[in-house]
Amino acid sequence: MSSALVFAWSGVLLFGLGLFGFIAHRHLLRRLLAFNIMGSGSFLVLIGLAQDGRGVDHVPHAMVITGIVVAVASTALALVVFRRWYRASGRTDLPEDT
Amino acid sequence: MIGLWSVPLLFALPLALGILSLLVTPAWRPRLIFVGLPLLAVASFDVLARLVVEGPRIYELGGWQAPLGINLVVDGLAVGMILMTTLVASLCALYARVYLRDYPPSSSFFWPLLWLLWAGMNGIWLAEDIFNLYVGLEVMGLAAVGMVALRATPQALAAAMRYLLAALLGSLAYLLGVALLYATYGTLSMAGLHEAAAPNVTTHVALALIILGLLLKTALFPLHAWLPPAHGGALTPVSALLSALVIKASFYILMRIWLVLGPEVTPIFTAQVLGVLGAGAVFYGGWMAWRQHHLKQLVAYSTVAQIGYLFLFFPLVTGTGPEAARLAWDGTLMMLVAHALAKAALFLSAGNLILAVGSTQISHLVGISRFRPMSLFSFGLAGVSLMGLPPSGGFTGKWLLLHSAILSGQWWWLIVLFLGGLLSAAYIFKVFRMSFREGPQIDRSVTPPLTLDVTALILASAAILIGLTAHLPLFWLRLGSAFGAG
Amino acid sequence: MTWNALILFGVLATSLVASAVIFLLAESRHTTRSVFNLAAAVLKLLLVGWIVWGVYQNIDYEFRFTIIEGVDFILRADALGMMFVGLSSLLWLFTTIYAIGYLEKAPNRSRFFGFFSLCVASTVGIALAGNLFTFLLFYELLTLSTYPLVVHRGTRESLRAGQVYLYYTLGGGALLLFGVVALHVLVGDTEFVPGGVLSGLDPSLHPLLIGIFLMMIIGLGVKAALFPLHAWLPMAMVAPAPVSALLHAVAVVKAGAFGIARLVYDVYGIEFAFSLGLLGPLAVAASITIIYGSLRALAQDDLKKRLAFSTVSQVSYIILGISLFGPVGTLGGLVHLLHQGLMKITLFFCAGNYAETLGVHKISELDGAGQRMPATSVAFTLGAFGMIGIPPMAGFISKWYLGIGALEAGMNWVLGVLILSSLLNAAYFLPILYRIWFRRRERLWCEGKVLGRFETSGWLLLPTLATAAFALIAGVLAGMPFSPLYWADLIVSREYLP
Amino acid sequence: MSGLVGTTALILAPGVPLALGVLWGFPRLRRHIGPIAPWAAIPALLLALFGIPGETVELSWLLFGGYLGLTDTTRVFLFFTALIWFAAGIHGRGHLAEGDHCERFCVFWLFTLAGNIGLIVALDVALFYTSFALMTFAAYGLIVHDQNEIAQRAGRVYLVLAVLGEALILMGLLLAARATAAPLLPMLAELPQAIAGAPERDLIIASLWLGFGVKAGLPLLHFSLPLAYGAAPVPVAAALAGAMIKAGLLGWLVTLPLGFVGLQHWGTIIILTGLFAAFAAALIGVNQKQPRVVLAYSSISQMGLISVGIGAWMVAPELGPLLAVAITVFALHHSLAKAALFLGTEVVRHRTRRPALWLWVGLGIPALALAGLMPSGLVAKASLKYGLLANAPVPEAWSYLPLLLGLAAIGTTALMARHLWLLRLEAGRDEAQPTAWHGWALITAATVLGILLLPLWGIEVPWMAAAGGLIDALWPVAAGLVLAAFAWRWLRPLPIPPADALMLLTPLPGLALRAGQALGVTGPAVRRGLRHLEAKALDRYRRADHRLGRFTEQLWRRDASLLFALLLAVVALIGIRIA
Amino acid sequence: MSLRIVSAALLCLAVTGALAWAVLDRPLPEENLPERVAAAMPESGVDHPVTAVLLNFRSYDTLLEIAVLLLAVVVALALREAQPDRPEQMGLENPLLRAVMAWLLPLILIVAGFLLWAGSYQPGGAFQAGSVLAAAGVLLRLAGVTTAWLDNATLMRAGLALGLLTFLGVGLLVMIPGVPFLTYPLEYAGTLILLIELTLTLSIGLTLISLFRLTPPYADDPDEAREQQGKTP
Repeated sequence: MSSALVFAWSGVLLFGLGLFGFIAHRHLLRRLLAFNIMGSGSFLVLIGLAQDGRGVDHVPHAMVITGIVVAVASTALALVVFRRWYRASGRTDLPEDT
Repeated sequence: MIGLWSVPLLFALPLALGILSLLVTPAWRPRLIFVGLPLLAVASFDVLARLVVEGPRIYELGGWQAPLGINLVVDGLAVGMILMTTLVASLCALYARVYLRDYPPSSSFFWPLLWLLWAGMNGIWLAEDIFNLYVGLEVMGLAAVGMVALRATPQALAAAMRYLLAALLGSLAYLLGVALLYATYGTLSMAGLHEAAAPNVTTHVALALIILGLLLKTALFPLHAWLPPAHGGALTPVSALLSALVIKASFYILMRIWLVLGPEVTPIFTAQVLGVLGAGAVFYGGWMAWRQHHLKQLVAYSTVAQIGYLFLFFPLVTGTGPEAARLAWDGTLMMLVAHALAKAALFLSAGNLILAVGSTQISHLVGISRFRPMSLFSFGLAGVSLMGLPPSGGFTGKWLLLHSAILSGQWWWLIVLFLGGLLSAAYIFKVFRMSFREGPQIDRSVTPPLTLDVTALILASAAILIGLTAHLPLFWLRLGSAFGAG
Repeated sequence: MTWNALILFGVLATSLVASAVIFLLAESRHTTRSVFNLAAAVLKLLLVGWIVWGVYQNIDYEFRFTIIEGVDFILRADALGMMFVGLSSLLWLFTTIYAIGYLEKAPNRSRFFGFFSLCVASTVGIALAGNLFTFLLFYELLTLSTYPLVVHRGTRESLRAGQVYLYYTLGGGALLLFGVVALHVLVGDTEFVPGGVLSGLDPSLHPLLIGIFLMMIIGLGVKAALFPLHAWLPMAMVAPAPVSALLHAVAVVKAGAFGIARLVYDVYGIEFAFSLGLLGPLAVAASITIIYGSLRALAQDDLKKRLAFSTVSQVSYIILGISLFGPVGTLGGLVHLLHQGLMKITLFFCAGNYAETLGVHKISELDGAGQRMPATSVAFTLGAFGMIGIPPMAGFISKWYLGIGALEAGMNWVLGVLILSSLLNAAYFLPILYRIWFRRRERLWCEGKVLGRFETSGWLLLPTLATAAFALIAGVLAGMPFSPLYWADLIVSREYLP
Repeated sequence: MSGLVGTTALILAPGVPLALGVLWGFPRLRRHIGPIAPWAAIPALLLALFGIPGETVELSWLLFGGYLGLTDTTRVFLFFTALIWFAAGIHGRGHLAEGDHCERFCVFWLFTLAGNIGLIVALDVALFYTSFALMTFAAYGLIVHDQNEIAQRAGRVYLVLAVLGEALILMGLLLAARATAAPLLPMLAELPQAIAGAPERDLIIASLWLGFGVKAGLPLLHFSLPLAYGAAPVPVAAALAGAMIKAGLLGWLVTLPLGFVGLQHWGTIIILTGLFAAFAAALIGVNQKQPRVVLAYSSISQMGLISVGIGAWMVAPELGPLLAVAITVFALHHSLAKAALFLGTEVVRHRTRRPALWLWVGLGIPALALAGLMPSGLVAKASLKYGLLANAPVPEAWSYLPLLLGLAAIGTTALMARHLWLLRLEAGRDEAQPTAWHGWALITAATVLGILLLPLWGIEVPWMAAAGGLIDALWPVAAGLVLAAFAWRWLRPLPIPPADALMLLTPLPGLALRAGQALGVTGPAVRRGLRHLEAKALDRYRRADHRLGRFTEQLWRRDASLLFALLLAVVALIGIRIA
Repeated sequence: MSLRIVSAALLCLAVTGALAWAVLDRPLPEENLPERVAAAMPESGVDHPVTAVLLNFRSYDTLLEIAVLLLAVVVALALREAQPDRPEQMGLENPLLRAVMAWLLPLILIVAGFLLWAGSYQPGGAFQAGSVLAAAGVLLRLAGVTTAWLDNATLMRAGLALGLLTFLGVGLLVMIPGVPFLTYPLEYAGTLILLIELTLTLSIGLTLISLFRLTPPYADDPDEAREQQGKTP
C-alpha cells in the first residue's frame, strides 16, 4: 500500500463524508461546507492518484488549482445567494425541505 | 486548421461581450446584441460552412496536441449544437431586449450572464477534453444559476439555491469521475480515452459518477426536483434559455462520453436503467405537467418529461445493431434540437400569454384565443412538436426513435413514446381548452410588443420546419461521428 | 421541379396560403376574408379540375422531397386520391359559402376560417399523400386543425366534445404511427402502389402484418367512427353546422375511410389482404357499425345527433365496400365515399338552416318546417332518400354496387346487413320527413332575424341546394362520364389491373 | 308509331309527369301545373294504345344505363294504368288544382304517376326499381293527404310495409342481378332465367314474392290496403286499387321465374296463399263497415285469385301461355272495375240531381263484373279456370280448383253486395263536386266498354268454355246474393277492424326503436355509471392525486441528494459487478 | 436517527466502498503524460511545470476558470442591485487593528508579489497571489479603512475585467501569425504569461474582495427584509 493510495483513500473517505453531510444537513451553510469537503476529497483523489511509480504528474496539480478556483467561485456564489435568501426569508434551509 | 478564427471566436466573443457589458451602463447592455449576434451568427455559419466543405477537424488550442494540451472538436454534432445555440439564444436575446424593459435596472445583469452562459455552452459543445468540460459546465451552470436568481425574490433565490446545490453536487461527482478516468488512462482527451478505454472497476465507477453527475444537471427524473422551480420561476427569456439549451449541455456531454467509452465499456444494463429513468421522466413529468395550475410550471414540467425521451438514446444505441444505433442517434438529436426550439418557443409564448392576461394561472386564460391568437398560435405550433405530431421536429425525432426501437426489438420503449405523446397532448390541450372557452366579450388583455410574438413564432416555426427538412441537419450532425458513414 | 409537381403543390398551397392569410387578417376584415376564401376555393377547384383531367389521361403528377433518409414527403395524384380531392375541394367551396352565411356576426371568425382552410389543406394532403408517412403527416394535422373548429363555440359542452375528440383521435393517431413505423421498418418507404407492397414479404412475417393491420385499422377506424371507436362523432356535433358538415362529409370521417382504402388497396393490396384473411373481420366490424349506428340514430331526438349517428352508420358502408373482395364491392365503397359526402353535407346544411332560421334543433320541433322552408326541406328530403338508398338518389347506386359486390365476394350475409340497414335508415329518416311535410306547426316559429328574401339567407340556401342537386345528379346521371360512379370505375380498373 | 315518334313516346310517358313534377319546384309555375296534372297520363295512354311492343330506348346516362320499352304484357298494364290515372285525375281535379294543400297533392300525384308509368315501361332492373320506389314513396304523400288521425295511421302502416317491401325487393333484385350475365346492368327480361338458375333461388323468389306482395296485398302484408284505401282521397284510392296494386302483380310477372321447371313447391305455396287470401279477405271484408274498406278486401281477395294463376304457372310451366293471358285479362278487368267502384263511392256520396237509377246501374255493372257475371268477368274467370284445367299433367288436387274458385266468387258477390249496401247508406250525404262525375263517368264507360269488348279481345279462350263458364259463374253469384240477403236480414257484422291482424304486429316497428334506445341507453348507462363512480372516486382521486403529487414532489425535492446517492451507489455497484 | 439518515449513511458507505475499490483497482495508465509535460517544458516559456500546465498547455481551462470567478461577481453585483443593502456599518473601530494593518499591509503585498513571481519556477502563481491580495482587502475592510477606489464602481469593474480581458486579448492577438488561439510565440511566452499572471492576480484579488463586499451584511434583519418582501410579492 503506497502513500498515494493513502491520499486517494482519504480523498474517497472525505468525499463519502461530504456526501453524507450534504444529504443529512438542511442548513445551507453546512451543506456548503459538506460540498467543500467533497471537493477536497475529489482533489485529494486527483493528487493522490497522480503519483504512480513513474514520478510526479503535474497536470493534476494544475487541475486541482483550477478546481479550487472554481470551487471558491462556486462557494462564493452560493454564499451570496444564501445570504440573500436568508435576508429575504430568514431561513437557513430551503423551503419544502423540512 | 490555420485561419479557423471562427472557432475560438465562438467562445471568446461572448466572453468579451460579457466583460464589455459589465463595463458599460445598464442602458447600453442590451444594445451590445446588435454587435454580438451578427458576429456570432457569422462565426457559427462559417464553422458550419467549413465543416461541410472541409470536413470535421480538431482544433489544438495553444498549439499543443491532445494529451498535453486541450483540443476542440469541430464535428457535426458540435457544430449542430452551436447553430442551435446561436438560433435559440439570439432569439431569446431579441425577446429579452424588449421583455426586460419593464423590469428594474438590476435585470440588465441578464446581459453579461447571457454572454457568459453562451460562452460556456459553446465551450462545452466544442470541448474534447473531459476536464475542460468540467470547467465549461461550471461556467454555464453558474451563469444559469445567476440568471435564475436574477429577480432576487425569495422564490427566485430559493430556486437558484436549489439549482446551485444540484449543479455543484453534479459537478463534483463529474469531477471525481474525471479524476478516476485520468488516473486510469493518463489522458483527458476523448480521443485518447476512446482508444484506451477498457472495462474495469475504476472505469465503471468513474462512469457511474459521471453519469450521475450529469443526470443531476440534466434533471432526469427522479433528480429533476430543482428544475421546475428554477425554470418555471425565472424570467421568461431565462426560462427559455435554460430549458432549451442549458440542460442539453449536460446531456450532450453524457452522450459524448458514452460513445467515447464505446460499447465495450458502457454496460447494457446501465443503458436500460437510463432508459427506464427516461421513461419515468416521460410519465411523471407528463403527469405533473398536467396537474399544474401555473402556465410556466406546466411548461417546466413538460421539460422534465421531454428530457426523458432523450435518454432512450442509451438503451437504443447500446448493444444494438448499427442501423438501430444510427436511427437512435438521429432520433435523439432530432428530439434534442426540436425540443430546444419548441421549448424556447413554448416558454416565450407562455410568457406572452402571461403578459397578456397578467396572471400565471392557466385558469385565467379563459377566452384568450379570441384576443391573442398569435401568442396562442406559437404556443400551439410548439405544442405540436412537443406532442410529437407531424409535421414537426418532435415527430421526426419520435419517428426515428420508434424506428430504432422496433429495429432493435425493444418494443417496450414504444409504449413510452406512445403514452408520452398522449400525456403531452393532455397538458398542451389543457391550456388550449381554457383558451378556447368563451369568456368575457371585452378584450381586457394587454397586447405584448410585436417582437415578443414574432420571436416566439419564429422559434415555433423553426421547430416545425426542422421536421420537414430533417435530412439536412441530420446529415450535418452525423459528420465526424461514428454514424457518419451510414 | 416540373410544372406538374407545382400544380399539385398548388392544390395544397391554395388552402394553406388562404389559412395563413386569414390568420393574419384582422378580425374585422370580413369582406376581405370572404373574398379571399372564396377565391382560394374556386382556384383550388380549377386546379383540381385540371389535374383530374390530367389523371384521366394518365399523366403523372408527383411532388417529392426527402425529409429524412429513406422517408420522403410525396404528393402524388392518382385516381383514388383525386376522387377525394375533388370531393373535398368541391365541398370546401360550398361549405365556405355556407359558413360565411352561417357565422355572420359571430365572433372569432378569423380563427374559424383559418383553421377551416387548414383543415381542408390537410384533407387534400391526405388525399394526395403518396406514401404512408405523408399520409400520417396530414392525418395528424387534420386532428389538430379540426380541434379548434370542434370547440369553436367555447361552451362547456363543446370543450368536452373537443376533449373526447382528442382522446380518440390522438390515441388512434399514435397507434397509426406505430403501424406506419413498423411497416417502414419492414419494407422501407411505404409508397402507395396499386396492388400493395407487402405481398412479397416472408410468410413468417404474416402474423406480424396482421397485427399491424389491426393496429392501423384501429388508428384509422377512430376517425372513420368504426364501432366501438365512434363515440366522439356524435359528441362533436356540438360544433357549428358548417363544421359538422365538413367533419361528417369530407374531412375527418372520410379521412379515416380513405385511409382504410389506401391501406387495403395500396399498402397491403386487396388480394394480399384477402389472402391474410383480413377482409372478413373488417366487413364484420363495418357491418356491426352500420347496424349499431342506425339503431342509435333511431333513438335520437336532436336532429344533428341523429345525423351524426347516421354518419357512423353510413361511413361504414365505405369500409364495407373496401372489405369486399372484388371490383364491384370496391366500386360500391369508393363511390359511396363521394355519395355519402354529398348527401350528408346536404343534410347537415339543412339542419343548420333549420337551426339558424327557425331556431329548431330537435326533430320533434320540426313539424311543418316544409311549409316554412320548402327549398331546404326538399334538399333534406333528397338527402334523406339518398341515405336510405331510395333510387334514383346517389345512395342507391352505392347500395346496389355494394350488394352486388358482396354477392360476388361470396359474403351473402352482407346483403342482409344492407337490407336491414336500409330499413333502419328509413325508420329514422322517414319520420323526420313526415314531420317536415305532413305535420302542421302548432306554434309560431321563433325567428330571430330576417335573413334575406328567400326562406333563409342566400348564403345558406345556395350551397344546400347545390349539394342536394349534386347528390341527385350523382345518382340519376351515374352513367355519365366523370360522374362519381364513372370515376370510381376508373379507379377500380386501375387498381385491379395494374 | 315507330322510330323517333316511338322513342319520344316512350320517354314522354313517364317523362311528362316527371317533368311536371320537377317544374312544380318553381313556385311561379306551380299555379299552372295543377290544372294540367290530370292530363299528365295522356302520353302514357297514347303510348299504350299506339305503341309497338318490342321497341326500346336506351338512356345510357341514366343510373347504370336505362332501357325503356314495351312488351305485350306491359302494354296492357300501361293501358289500364294510364286510363285509371287519367280518370282518377279527372275525378280528382279538385284535389289537384284547388283546396287544402292542393299543391302538395299535385306534386305527389305527378311523381306517383311518373313512377307507376315508369316501372311499366322500364326494361332494366334499376329503372324498374327506381320507378317502383318513386311510386311507392310518392304515394305516401297522397295517402296521408287528409292529415287526419286515420290517414296518418294508414300512412304509417303503408310506409312501414312499403319500406319493408322495397327492402325485400332490393334484396331479391340484387341476388337475382348477381345471377345474370351483367350484374351491374341487368335487364328485367333476363331475371327469370337467372333466378331459376341461381343458387339462392328460393331466397330470391321468397323476397320478390313477399316484396311485391306488399303492393299486391299478400296476406299479412296487406294491412296498408284497407287502411290506405279507406283513408286516402277517393281518386288516390282508385289509383291505388286500380293501378298501383297491379304494379305488384307486374313485379311478380316480370321477375319471378314463371315457366321454369322445378318450382312446384313455390307454386303450391303461392296457390295456397292465394286461396287463403281469396277466402279470408272475403270473410273479413263482409264484416267491414266502410264501403272502401270492403272494396280493399275485395281487392285482396281478387289478387289472391290472380296469385292462384301465378302459382299454377309455376307448378305447371306448360300452361304458361294460357295463364299469362288469363292473368293479364283478369288484371285488366279487375283494375277497371275496381277503379270504377272506387270513383263511384265519391259520386254516390254527393247529393245530385241526376237520376239515381243510372247511378246505381253504373255502380252495379262493375260490381257484377267483379263477381264474374258480366262478360269480362266471365272471360277473366273462365280463362283462369280454363288455363288451370288445360290438358296438362297437373296435380290431382287441382280438380278442386274450379270448386274453390266458385266458392271464392260467392265471397266476391257477398262483398259486392255488402259494398253496394253500405254505399246506399252513405248516399247523398255530401255536396256534389261536379268534376268527380267526369272521372267516374269516364272510367265507368271504359269499364262497360271493356266488359263488353274484352271477350272479343281475349280470343284465346274458346267460347265453349266461356259458355260453360257462364253456368259455372251463375251459381256462385246466386249463392252469394242469397247469402247476402240472408246476412242482411239476420246477421250483424263482426267487429273486425279495417286492418284485421295488424295489432298483432304493431309492436314490431316500435321494437326497433326500442332496440336503438336500449343501445343508446347502454352507452350512457355505462357512462352514467362510470360518471357516478367517477364523481365518487373523483374527489378521493383528486385528494389522493394532490397528496401523491405533493408527496412525490417533496420526495424528489427534499431527498434529491439522497436519491442521487442511491442511484450513484446502484449504478456504481452495477458497474463493478459487470466489470 | 431517522430512517433517512441511516439510509443516507449506508448509501454513502456503499459509495465510499465503491470508490475505494475503484481507487484500489486502478490500472496504471499506458499514457505517460508527465513525460510529455517534461518534454514540452522548454517550449512553455516557464520553468515550473504546474504553471506551464496552467498557463500554457491548459491555459484554456484557466481562461474559463477566470470566467467562473467573474461570473460569481456578476451574480453578486446583480443581486446587490436587485436587493439593495443599507449603507454599510462594517468594520471594527479598533486602533490596534489599524496599527497592525499599517505594518501588515506592505508585507502582504510583498508576499503576493513574491508568490506571483515565484510561480514561474516553483509552486506559486496568480491565484495564490490574488488570494493573498484579497486577504489584504478583507483585512482592510474589517479594519474599517475606507478606500475610495474600492467603492468606485467603474474602476472596480475595470479591475475585475482586466485579467480576463488581457488573457483573451493575448489569446486572440497571438493568432495573428496564423496559429491557434492562445499559442504564444516561443520567444515571448514567458513575458506574456507573466503579463497575464500579473493582471490575473489583480483581478482575482479584486474579485474575491468584491465577493466579500457584495454579500449582505450579517446584521441585516431578516424579519425586516421579509416584511419588505411581503409588500412586493
